[in-house]
Amino acid sequence: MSFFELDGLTKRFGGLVAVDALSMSVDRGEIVGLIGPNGSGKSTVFNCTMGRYTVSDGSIHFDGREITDAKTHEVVEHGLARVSQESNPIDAMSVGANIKLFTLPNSVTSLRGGASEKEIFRYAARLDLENKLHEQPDELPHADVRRLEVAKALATEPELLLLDEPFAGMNQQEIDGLVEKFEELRDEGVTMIVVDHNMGGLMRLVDRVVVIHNGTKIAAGDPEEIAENEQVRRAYLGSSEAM
Amino acid sequence: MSSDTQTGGPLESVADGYNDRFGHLFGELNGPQFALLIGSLAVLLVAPVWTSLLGVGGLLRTLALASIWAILAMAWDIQSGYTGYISFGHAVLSGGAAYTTAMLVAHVNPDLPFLVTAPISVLAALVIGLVIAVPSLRLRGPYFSLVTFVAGLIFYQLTYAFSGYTGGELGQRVGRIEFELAGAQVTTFDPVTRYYVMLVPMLVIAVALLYVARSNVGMILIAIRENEEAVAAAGIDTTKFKIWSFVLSSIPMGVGGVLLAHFYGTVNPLNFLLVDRSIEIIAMAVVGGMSSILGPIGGAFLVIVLREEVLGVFGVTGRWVALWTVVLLVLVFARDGLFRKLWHVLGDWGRIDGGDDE
Amino acid sequence: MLGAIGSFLVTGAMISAIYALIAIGFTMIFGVGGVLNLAHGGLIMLGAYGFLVVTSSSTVEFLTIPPIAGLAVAIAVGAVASYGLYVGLVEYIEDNPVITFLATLVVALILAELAVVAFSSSPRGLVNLAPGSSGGSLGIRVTNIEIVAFVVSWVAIGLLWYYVTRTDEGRSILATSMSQRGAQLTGVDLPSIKARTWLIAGGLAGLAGVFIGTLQQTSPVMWLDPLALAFIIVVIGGIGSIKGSIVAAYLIGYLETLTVTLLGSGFRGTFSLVVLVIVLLVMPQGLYGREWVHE
Amino acid sequence: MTNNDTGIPVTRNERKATIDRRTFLGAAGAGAVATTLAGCLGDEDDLIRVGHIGPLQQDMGAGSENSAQLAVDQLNEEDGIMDREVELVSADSVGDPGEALTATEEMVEQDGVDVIIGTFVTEVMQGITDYVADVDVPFLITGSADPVTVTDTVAEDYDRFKNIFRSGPINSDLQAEGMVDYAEFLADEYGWTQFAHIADDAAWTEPFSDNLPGYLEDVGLDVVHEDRLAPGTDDWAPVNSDIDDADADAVFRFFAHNVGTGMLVNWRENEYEFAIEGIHVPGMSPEFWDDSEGAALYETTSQSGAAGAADITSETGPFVDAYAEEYGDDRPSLPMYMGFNTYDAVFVYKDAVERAGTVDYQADIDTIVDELLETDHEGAAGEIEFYGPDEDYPHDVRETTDDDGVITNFPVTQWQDDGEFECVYPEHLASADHITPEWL
Repeated sequence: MSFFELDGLTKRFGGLVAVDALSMSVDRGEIVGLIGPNGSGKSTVFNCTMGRYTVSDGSIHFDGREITDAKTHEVVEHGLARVSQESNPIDAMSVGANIKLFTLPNSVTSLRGGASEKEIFRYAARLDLENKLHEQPDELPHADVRRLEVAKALATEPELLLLDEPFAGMNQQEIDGLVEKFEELRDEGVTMIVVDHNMGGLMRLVDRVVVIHNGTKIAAGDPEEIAENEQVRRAYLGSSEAM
Repeated sequence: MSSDTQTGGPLESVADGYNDRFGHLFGELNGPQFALLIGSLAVLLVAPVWTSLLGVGGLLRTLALASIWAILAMAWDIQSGYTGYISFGHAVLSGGAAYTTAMLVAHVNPDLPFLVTAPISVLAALVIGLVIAVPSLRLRGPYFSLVTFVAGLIFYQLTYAFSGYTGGELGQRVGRIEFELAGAQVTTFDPVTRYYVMLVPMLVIAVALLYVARSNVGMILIAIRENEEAVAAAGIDTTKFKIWSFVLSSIPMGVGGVLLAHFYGTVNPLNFLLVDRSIEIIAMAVVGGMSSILGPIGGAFLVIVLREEVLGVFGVTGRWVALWTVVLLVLVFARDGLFRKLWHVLGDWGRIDGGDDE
Repeated sequence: MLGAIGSFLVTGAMISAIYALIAIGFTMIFGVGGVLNLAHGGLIMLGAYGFLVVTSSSTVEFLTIPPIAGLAVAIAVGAVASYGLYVGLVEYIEDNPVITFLATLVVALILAELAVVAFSSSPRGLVNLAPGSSGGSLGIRVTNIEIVAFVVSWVAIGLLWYYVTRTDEGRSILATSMSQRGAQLTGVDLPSIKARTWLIAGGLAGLAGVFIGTLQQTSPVMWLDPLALAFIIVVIGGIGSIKGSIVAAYLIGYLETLTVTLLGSGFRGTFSLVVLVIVLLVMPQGLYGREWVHE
Repeated sequence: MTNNDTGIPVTRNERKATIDRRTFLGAAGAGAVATTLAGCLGDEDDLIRVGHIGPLQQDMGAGSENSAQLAVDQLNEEDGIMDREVELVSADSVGDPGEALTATEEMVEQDGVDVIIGTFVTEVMQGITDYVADVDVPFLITGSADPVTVTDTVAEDYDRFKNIFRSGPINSDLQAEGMVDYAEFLADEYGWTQFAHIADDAAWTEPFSDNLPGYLEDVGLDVVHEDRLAPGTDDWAPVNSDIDDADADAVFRFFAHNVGTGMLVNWRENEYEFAIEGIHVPGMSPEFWDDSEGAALYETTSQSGAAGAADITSETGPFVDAYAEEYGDDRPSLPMYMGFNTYDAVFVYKDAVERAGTVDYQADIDTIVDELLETDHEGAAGEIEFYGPDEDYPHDVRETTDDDGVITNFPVTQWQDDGEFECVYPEHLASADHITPEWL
């Protein structure tokens, strides 16, 4: 069994089928791109994985365990973390505290656990936020807020990182910087699934691409193969989105 | 949490001494804030002396009552203020404890000692808290508030429906607190003893709740209020923590309920379960400043002293009109609470950023 | 037996009509603005006292008008107070539902205490709009005032129905309560719709106050039970659904009548509250409403 | 009010000034401090302080407070008590035992009152008895009628509770007996034989629920329906319909916490064929006619003092006139039953301490108690004598009876046409005949 595996994953909202019997697998150490036009069900796959949505049918396995019906915090405890499309830092807390929150033990009796200041500094430094630990999230520029999201996810020490449009709203220079960080992470052995519209940034990063359209998988393969794939082109054109 | 002290002075150095030793446990303070806390503590601890010197012995009763309400307001705060799940039925918890004491005395054995009835009553508050929390925490925002409000109404009506057990509208007697402490007989017939019997638990609970509030647990509860999904994404079981906040709240609510029962000597729906009582608890916390533990203490003393000693110039009913009007004004114009404002003023004064919990 | 069933059906219908009157305004305000107006019971109380002041010779002597005119005064008092509450207070705080919840409840408490100051805590009776009774036939007794309440309630509901389905102004209220964002996109003036809704809701509350004040009593504590009823009915009927409120009012009216018959009057309100909690937890969208719970 | 011309400063607890005594700290500052110190130091300022407690927001308590003030003013116009001036200290129990206890402690400890008079609700009275017994201050109960008032206290532990007396009304065991006399009167008058019995679900009605049905059966009358109602009942249709279904000729209803307005309206509109008798505390208020918009018509209630409608003794008329002159424009415009008893209690206390020659209850409570037991006072509500320590109801006011053994100090009043409050029973006191609705 692969490190991460979706088997016939299906999610229905009332009559609407958002994800339809999707199967895919990811091996340890891989970076896989998950692409598809808007509304194709990419984020729904992440939401099902993270336990935000209940799965209608099919199963999800991670690291040898079934996590299909696990709650969000259980999924995170198993070593999965997600960087959401929308940034949601807690504005009432400093950057440092936001990171610290992600290191706290899930125990009501642990009053003084969590990362030390040194460790928080290290988590922040991985994304060049070490000088902004005392700032409030709403004072940060957009790119830093996105970086904070990644830093928070990393603070849970994940083995598999789900990146949901990590580059949204960034300029090319910022994207390049972030891609470099992800490559460093890969070198450290973190497995990643990346969703993005920006094929440019993604293609450089990923080992493999899975394309979904209307909730079903229409193609999978190397980035180069996918770029050539006629069906993928049609799917994107049909939704009037450029590659 | 930085304490880059630049202003000197003896006050600051005392405050720094405190910060070094306890700051990480209870939050850091600057000089003026430290002075306010220590000053208030001293005033409360020696209240029997100055009230008697000033010839205002009656004030001691008001301060004892305020201490009990401070317990209730803090207990509400650790649950509602911190998690943002605003309970409008918290009087059910204190009322449940008070009624447990009353029913034990009335229907089991009138001679049950305080040291037996009190723990059972606190336990009852905890059970009621969990019974309310587990189903209702599925709802959010005003819907959660609505369910807790309705829970309050149900308990209120049940005291009438089962008047054979509860004494109905007029309630039941519980009498005074009498127990032995280190060989000495403690009884609340004496006003000074009664004051300390109410004050000491309040201080102990304040320290305990401050300690929890400034810990990981407090941080997680506040994070739940701000963004529950982010907390779940951090691998933290928010349901567990929300229920835990009810546990943290129910126990002091139970203590407050038992003390209030013995303070009044009688437990009845009017003083314990009427919706007004839940709203009073909230009003104290909001007037003082929610999610700060210290704010609700200030709010409780302010509201009780206003109600018992000052607003009476408007008459027995008029004082309530005046009190609720004050609360309404604070709600509209100073949502964050008066004592939080004061705290920030003191903070700016000492030009140190510290002490605040948020 | 036939008499008992007939009596149950008639008693239930009478009380349910008043319950519908209590709940509709509450549900409209929640539907349009997302505000749980806990001062709703206070407005009902204002209506009753308003009626008392203008119709009774024992309050303001030179001001004694016929009860039917008093009914109009009660509606006006409720409507104006409700409108004033919105533009004077709620409009500034409605962004925070919890503060609004608390503030409107505090307003209700202030109104109740003011009623004690102005009228003492002793309950008052109201001049009867329609003295006498009809009945005895089939062993069912109904007082005329109950029949009037029943008819007036349905007339009010009919007028409201006409307003929200047949007039442009009214339709914008209905549209807003179905989807605030949708209505905004179509360019309606949200603040004025909200203010108008509060006005109508207050008028209905004032009207309900007269009937409750006559059939039960007019007292400073009369705000709480109707408020609890409004909650129950609105939750069961579904938020924002006028139809749901009417159906739920009849469900609760009959349920209470049955409870009183079987368990005694002490359990009248309690049982309904328990039903409310169950509905809220099991079927939070109610009968006809939109979803309550966030995901 | 009145005491300006007696040379005594207006007391801070006057209702009109709306300065409640519990608020003086905030309101009066230094003046209050002085007063309080004086209170602590005892009676060195030579004033005798009469403490009064009752639900001042209700007509019952307000009438009682006014009556106490009237008695104190009248004493000061003469020689006061033991030639010392008298001051009234009045506290609001808010009808709540907890508040009452707080207020009582304050009256005793801060204000240094020499006697406490009042308490309307039994539970309030019970809430303060332990404390009152501990400090030995004479306590004259003037409102609550439950026999437990004395049977649970003075009769249980005489030595501890000996300072507790009830100067009126007669206790509800005796009231239940009086009610049977009245039922027989109705049976004679109208031929009624079937009675219904409904009561507040509260402690004070238990003597009636326990005894009255049995007593009625004993004299050959039928009890066809019995029920207890939760306080705050507001749906009266089923209540009346049940009474009617049982074919009762009259219902004895005992309401203090429930307000019978809704019942009366429903009864009148449906023209139910039974009469409404018994005890209805809200209906004793002179304002009830207006409060109920005339729905009060035909209902009766028993009450001490007969609301001043009958000259029970030679004291009744002058008291009612003096009250009307002083407080006739206030609410309540007549002293309610508690007012009669409170007014009498002030004089009972005065007579006793003057005979004892002391008001110092800490030292001389036994002497004061002995003299209170000797009381034989013609009061506004009737002749006042107390049961002795060894009798069934120690320290309770005795019932008075006529030659046939019928209890006379528990008269019945009825609301009649145009809001006239008439005494209709016992016959020798009656100001008007008992009437029944025209539809009966």
